[in-house]
Amino acid sequence: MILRTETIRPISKALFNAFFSSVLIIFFLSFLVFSLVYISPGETLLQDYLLSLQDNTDTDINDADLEDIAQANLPQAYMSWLSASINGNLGVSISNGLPVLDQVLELTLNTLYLIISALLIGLLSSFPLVALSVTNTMPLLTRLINTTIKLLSFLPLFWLAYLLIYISTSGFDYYPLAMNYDNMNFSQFILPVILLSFGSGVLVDIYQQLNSEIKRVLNEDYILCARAKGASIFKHVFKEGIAFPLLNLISNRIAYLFGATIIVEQIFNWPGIGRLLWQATQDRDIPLLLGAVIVTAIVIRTAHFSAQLIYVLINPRASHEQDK
Amino acid sequence: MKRISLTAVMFLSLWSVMTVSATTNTNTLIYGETKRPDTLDPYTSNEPSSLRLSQLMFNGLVAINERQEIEPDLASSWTVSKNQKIFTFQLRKNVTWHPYKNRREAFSAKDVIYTVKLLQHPKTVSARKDQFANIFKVEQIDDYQVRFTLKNPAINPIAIFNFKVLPYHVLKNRPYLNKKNQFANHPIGTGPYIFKRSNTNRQITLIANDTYYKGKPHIAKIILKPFSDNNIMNQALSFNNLDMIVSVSPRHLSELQADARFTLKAYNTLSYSFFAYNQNNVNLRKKAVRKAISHAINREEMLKAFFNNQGTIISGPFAPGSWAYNLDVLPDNYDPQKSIALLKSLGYKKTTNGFIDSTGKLLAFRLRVPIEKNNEAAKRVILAYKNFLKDIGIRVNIDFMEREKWKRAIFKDHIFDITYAQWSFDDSSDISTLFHSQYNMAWGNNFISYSNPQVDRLIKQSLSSTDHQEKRTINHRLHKIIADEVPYTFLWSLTQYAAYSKRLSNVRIHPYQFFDNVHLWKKN
Amino acid sequence: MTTPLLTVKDLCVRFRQENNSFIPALNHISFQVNNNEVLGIIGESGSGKSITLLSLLGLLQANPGVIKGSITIDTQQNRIDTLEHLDQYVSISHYEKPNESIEKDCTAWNKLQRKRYKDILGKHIAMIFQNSRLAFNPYYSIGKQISESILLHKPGSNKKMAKDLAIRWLKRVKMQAPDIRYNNNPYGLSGGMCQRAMIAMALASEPDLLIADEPTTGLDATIQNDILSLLEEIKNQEKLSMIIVSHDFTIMHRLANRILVYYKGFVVEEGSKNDILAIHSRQHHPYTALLLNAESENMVEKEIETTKTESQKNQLFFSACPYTSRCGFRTVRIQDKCHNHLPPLIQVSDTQKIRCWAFEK
Amino acid sequence: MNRINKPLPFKRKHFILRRWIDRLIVLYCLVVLGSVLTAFTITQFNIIELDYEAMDFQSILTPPLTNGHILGTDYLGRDLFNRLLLGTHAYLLPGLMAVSISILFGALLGSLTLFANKRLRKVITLSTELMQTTPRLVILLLIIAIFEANIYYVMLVIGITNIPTVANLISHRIDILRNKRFIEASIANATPIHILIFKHILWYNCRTILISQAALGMAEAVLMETSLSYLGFGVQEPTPSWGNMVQAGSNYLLQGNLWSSSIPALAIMSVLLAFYLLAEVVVKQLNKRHSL
Repeated sequence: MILRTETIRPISKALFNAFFSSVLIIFFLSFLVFSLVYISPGETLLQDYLLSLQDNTDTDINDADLEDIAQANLPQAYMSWLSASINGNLGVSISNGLPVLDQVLELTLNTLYLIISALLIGLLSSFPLVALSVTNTMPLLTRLINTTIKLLSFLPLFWLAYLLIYISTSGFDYYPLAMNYDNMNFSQFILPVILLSFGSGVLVDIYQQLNSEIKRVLNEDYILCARAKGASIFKHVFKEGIAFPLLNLISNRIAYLFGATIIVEQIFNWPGIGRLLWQATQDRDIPLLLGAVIVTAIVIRTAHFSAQLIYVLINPRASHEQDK
Repeated sequence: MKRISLTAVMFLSLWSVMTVSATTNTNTLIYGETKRPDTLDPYTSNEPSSLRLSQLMFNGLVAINERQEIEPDLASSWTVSKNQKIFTFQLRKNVTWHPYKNRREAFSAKDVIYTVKLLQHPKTVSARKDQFANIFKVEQIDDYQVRFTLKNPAINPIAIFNFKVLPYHVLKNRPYLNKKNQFANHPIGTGPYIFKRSNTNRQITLIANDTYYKGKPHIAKIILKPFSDNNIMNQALSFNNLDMIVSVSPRHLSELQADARFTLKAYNTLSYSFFAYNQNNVNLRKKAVRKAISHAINREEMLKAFFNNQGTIISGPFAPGSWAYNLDVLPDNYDPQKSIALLKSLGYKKTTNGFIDSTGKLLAFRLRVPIEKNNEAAKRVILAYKNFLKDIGIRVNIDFMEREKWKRAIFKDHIFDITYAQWSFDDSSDISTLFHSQYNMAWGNNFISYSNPQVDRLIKQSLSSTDHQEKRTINHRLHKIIADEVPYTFLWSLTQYAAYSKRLSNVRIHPYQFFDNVHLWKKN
Repeated sequence: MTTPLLTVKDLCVRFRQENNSFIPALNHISFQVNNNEVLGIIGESGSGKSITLLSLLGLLQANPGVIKGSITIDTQQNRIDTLEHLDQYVSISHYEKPNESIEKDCTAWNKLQRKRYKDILGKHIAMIFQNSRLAFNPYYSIGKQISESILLHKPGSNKKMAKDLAIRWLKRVKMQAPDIRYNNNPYGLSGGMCQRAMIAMALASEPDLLIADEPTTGLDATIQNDILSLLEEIKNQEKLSMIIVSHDFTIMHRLANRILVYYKGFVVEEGSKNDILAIHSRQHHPYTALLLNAESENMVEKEIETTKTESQKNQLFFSACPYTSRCGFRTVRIQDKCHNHLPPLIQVSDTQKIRCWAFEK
Repeated sequence: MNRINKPLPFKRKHFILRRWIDRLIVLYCLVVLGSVLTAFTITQFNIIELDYEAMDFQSILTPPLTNGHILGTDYLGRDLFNRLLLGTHAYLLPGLMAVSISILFGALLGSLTLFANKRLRKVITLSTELMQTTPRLVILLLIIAIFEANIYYVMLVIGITNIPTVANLISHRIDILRNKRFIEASIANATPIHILIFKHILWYNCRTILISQAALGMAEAVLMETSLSYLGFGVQEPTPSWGNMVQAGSNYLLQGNLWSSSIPALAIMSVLLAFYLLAEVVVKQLNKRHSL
C-alpha cells in the first residue's frame, strides 16, 4: 500500500473521527454505569466504591471524609472517580482487597485468547462451507449443513456445553479442563473454543455474511471484467467480499462473544473476565464489576477501532465515504 | 478456494494433534472448592474456603482434636487460675515464621500479644472479633510466656485460645487489619504450608514448610482450584484433574460411592439447617402456628429423597454431636392432620384457597432465601417446604434474593416472615446470641426477634456457670424449652463428605478443622 | 484465404424463468470475424447483444445458457471449438416448441468452460466493458489492474516491467500524466479517462480479438468522439480484429466493416457497412429501416424500447416472425407466412442477408 | 450487464422443492408460535388446571411417558409437561414488554430523523456503537448487581438496548426513501406530517423492519433469560421458565440423565428457530417487493 500525502490527510481525518468517537463512547459509558451505581438503592454501594479508591496504605479515612463521600453529588463523585481511574486506579475489590486493574487486565487477556481462537476456528471452518455454497456444488448438502449449524446456535449455550462434555467424557473418555493456568496447552482450548465458535453463532454469522457478500460481489461488473481478462477471481473478490464483511463482523460480534464467554468460562473453569464478572455480581463487588465493564468496553472499542483502521487502510474509498 | 479449505483442514488436524495430556505432579495435592477464597489470612474473610486455606498456613495457641479435647499447639503448656480468668501460656521455642523478605523470624510472645491487639482494634474488620471480646488484657512475661486476663470466666477456653496467631514483624506497620492490607493476600504463618502464589483467578499454590515444628509435611505442594460449577468439579475429580473435593454435593454422592478410585469420608461440621420464623409477624408470633408448620413437613422423606439419608434429623438448637444436645427431646413428627387441627383450634378457617384468619385474610408468608447457584439442595428443601405447607393450606411465597441483599434484609432490617439458613458452631455450643433478647438488634444473630424471659435467664445461668455438669443440665433444659417453642423449625444436621483419590493415604480429616493433620497425609 | 479468426455457428441460448418456462435469448446466431475485420452488432437493449459477447467469452453462467451451436476460435497458435461436446451436457425435448424443456448439467459444463477458456481469456480475446467505472475493481488502482493483466499474459514479465509497460499503454491511449494516473483509483477518474484506461487494459495483454461492448455509452459527446478516434486509430495501427456492440449507428459508421442487426435474439439482417447503413436503400429488414429512420430523425432510444415488454409475451415464438407485431411491411401476400412461419436469413446480395419473408424470391 | 447473468442453481425439481420449503417454513412458524400462544392462554385463563409444583417423590427424573407424566419429571419429581406449558409465562409478557419498548421508541426516534437533523443521526449512530461496546449480558449482570434479579428489569434492559438498532434501521430506510424523492413528493402533495410518518413511512415502508425486529427481539429475550438462568439470575423457582428448567435438568446431564434438560432445550431451540424464520421470511418478502 502506497500512502501519498493526498491520501494520508483524509485517512488520518477518518481515523481521528473514529478514535474520537471511541473515546467519547467510553466516557459516556463510564458515566452511565457510574450513575447507575449512584442511583442504586442502598447507600453503601457508592460509598464502598469511592472508599475503595482511597489509597490503601498510608491514609486513614476519618468520619468526616466518609460524610463527604456520602454527600457528594453525581458530577463530583464522577469526577473523583474519573481522576482516579485516569491515573490507573480503579479501586480495590471489596471481596479480596486486591487492586481491580491488575486482576481485570490479566483475566481480560485470558478471555481474549479464547475469543480470538473462537473467531479463528469459526473462520477456518466456515471457509470450506462458504466455498461449497458459493461454487454451488452439492446445494442440498450445503443447505443441510447450514441448517444444522444454525440450529446449534439456537440451543442454550450451557446446555450444549454440558452435552459436549458428556459426549467427550462418555464417548471418548477425554476431558480437558483449563486446569494448569500457569502453562496453558492446546488441549484446554478445544472444547471451549469449539463451543464458542459453533454454539454461540459465530460460525453461522461468518458463514452467512461471507456467503451473501461473496455472492453479491460475484455479481458485480468488475468481477466479470476480471474474469474476462483471465485474472484470479479470489484476489478481486477478497477485499469487498471477504475482508470487509469480516472486519464488520468482528466489530459487531466481539461484544457478543464477551457475553458468551461468561457462560463458557464458568463451565470450563477458564480463568477469564467472564468468570470474574459473574463472581463480582454474586459478591456485589461493585468496584470489580465496574472495572471489568470499563476494561471490556475499552478492549471491545479497541477491536472496533483496529477493524476500522484496517478498513480505512485497505479501502481507498473509505475516507471519501466519511465525507459524504 | 480449494487451497484455503485444504489449509483449514490441516490446521484443524494440527490443532487436535497438539493435545497434550495434563500431567499431574506426583507429590502435589490439588483440591477443589466451589467458592473461590476472598482473602487468604484467617481473619478478614468469613468464607469457608478462606478459613480452610488458613488452616494450612496458621496455627493457634491451642487446638482441638477429633475427640473435642484441648491439645497444645503453639503453646506447649498452660496454667489456669482458680477463678478461670487468668491463663498463662508457655510458648514453643522451636517455631519459626514462614520466610518474609527471605528471613525466617522466630515465633515469640510478642506475636501473640500483637495479634490480640490487632484484632481488638476498632478499625479491624473481621467476623471473628467476638472471640477477642472477652480478653481483658494480655501481658508478656518473657519472650516465651504470655498471660491472658479475661473479663468473664470461661468454661471452654478453646473457644478463645484457638485463634490463629499473626506475625508481629510483618504487620507492625499498621495497628489494624482489613482486606486492603497486603497481608490479606500474602499471608505469613507458622503452619505446615507456605504461601507460594495466587493467580488472578485465585488458584492458590502452597509449598511444604520444611521447618514445621510438627515435622516436615509429606506432600510437597498443595494447590487450591476454585470451580464455578459443581458438576464440572465432580467431572474434574473423576478425570484425575483433582485429588480431592472438600465438600461433595449430595447429588454426586451415589456416583462417587460407586467409584472404586475414590474414598468418601464423612466429617461433621457441627452445623444444622432450619427454617426461622420472624416473631414480628402477627401469625408467626403464635406458637401453635409455628408448631403446626413444623408438623406439616415430612423431614424424613426430604432427607431420603434429597440427601440419600446422609444426615440426622434434629430437635433443638444445639448441634447433635455436642455435649449440650438433649437426646431425650424428639423431633416433631410428620402429622398434617395435627397441623390442621392446631390451626383450626386457633380460629383459622379452612377454605378452598387455604386457611384464612378472622379478618378473612389468607394465611400467607414470605420466605426469603438467597440465590445460590451451586446449592441446589437448598432449593429443593425450600420448594418441598412450600409444597408441604400448601398441602395443609398455608401459602408460602418464595422470594429469591441476592446473597448480600438477603443478608441485609434478614440480619439488619428483619424484613421477612420465614427464612431458610444454616448455623455452624464451634465447640462452645453457645446459643446465647441466637435466642437471647439482648441480641435482637440490627446485625444481631437473634434476627427473628425472639424473646422469652425464661430462655434469657437460662442462657445467663449457663454462661456464668463454671461447672460443666451444671452447664450441661441447663443446656438440656434450654434445648427442651426451645424445641417446644419452635422459634425455628429445626431440620437436620447434614453429614458433609470429602471425596479424595485413593492415591492419597494416611488421610485423617478433622471434624471441624479440616486440614489439621495435613502434615501427615501422603500421596503415592 | 486464411480461416476466419472467430466462427460462430447456430448459437442458441436460453434462460430459465421462475415459472420454469424458457426465454429464448439467442437463436441461430451465426457469424464470423476475419482477421483485421471489425464486426458491428446493433440492436435495441435486450436484443441479446451482450449475451452474445458473454457466450463468446464463456462467461455466461445463467441456467441453462448456451444449449446449441459452436464457437471456433482460430489463432496462429491453436484452434479451438469452445462448445465442443456441448450436446453431452444438454438434453432438449420439444425443441423450439411452446412446451420446450431443457436440462443442462451447468456445474460440470461451467467447469469445463473455465478450463477451456483459461488460455483464451485476455490472451486471445479481450473486452472493453460498457460502464468502465464499474468494471474496474474499485479497491485497486487502475495501474495495478493493467499491470495485472500484463503479468498474466506476458510470459516472463516481472512487476517492474509490467508497470513500465502499463504506463506505456496509458500513454498510448492518450492519458495525460500516465505515471500519476497509474496510482489513481477508478473512482478518482472521469468517465472518459476510465474508458481510456479500460481500453489500455484490454490492449495491454495484446489480444487477437478485441470486444467492445457499447464503448461510448454514458459519455459526453466530445469524449465519445475522442474515444471513437482512439479506437479508430488503434484499429488501424494494431491490426486488430474487433467486435463492437452498440445501438448507435455513428460508431458503426466509423468503425465497423460488417454489421449484424439483432432483434429479440435473432439476427434479422447481416451485411457490409455500406449495405446496412444505406438509409435510402429499399433492401432492408423493416426493423433496420426503423432504426435507421430513428437515427436520422434523432428519435430517442427509449421510444424504440417501449415495445420490449409487449414482445416478450409472444408465446408462439418460433412459429412466426418475431417482428410481426410491429411490422409495417406486412402485405396481404405474405401475412399468412409472417404469422405462421419463422423466416430464414435470405441472401439478397453477395454481402447481405435479411430475415424477412418479403425478400423471399 | 451482470444482472442477467445470475446463476440459477436449481433444476426443475428444485424449483418445486424450494417452493415447498418456503411453505413449510411458514407453516412451521405458525404451528410453533401458535402452540406457544395456546399454551399461554390455556394456563393464563385456567382452562385446564395444571399443577407445576406438585412433587412426585416416587418418580424423580423419569423419562417421558412414565407414571402418567407425558414428558417425564424433573429432579423434584415435578411434571415437565406442565412446567413446559407454564414456562411460556416467563417469556410472553416480559418479552412483549421488551419488544414493545424497543419497537415503539426505536420507531419514534428513527422517524425523527425525517427532519434531517444531522445531530440526531449522529446520536443514533453513537448509541448503536455504545450498545455494541458492552455485551448485553454484562449490562444485565451490572443491573442485577446494583438492583435485583428480576425478569422485568432484564427485559427492560433488553428493550432499551435494542432501541438504537431499530432507530438505525428506520433512519436508513428513510434515507433510501429520501433518495427516491419519496418524501419530497409527499410533502409536495401536502400530506400531513403525521400521516406521512405513521402511514407512509412506518406502516407502508418499515413494517417489515418492525416485524422482523420484533421477532428477533423476542428471540433475544428468550436467549438472555436462558443464559441468566444458568448464572442463577433468571426466573427463580418455583416459577417455571424454560431456562431454569434446562439449568436444573443439566445438573444431571453428566450423570446420563438427558431427558429433563433436553426437552426444554429443544423447546427453546424450536421457538427461537420460529422467530428467526419469521424474521427471515418477512425480510425475504421485503426484498422480493423491492426487486420488482
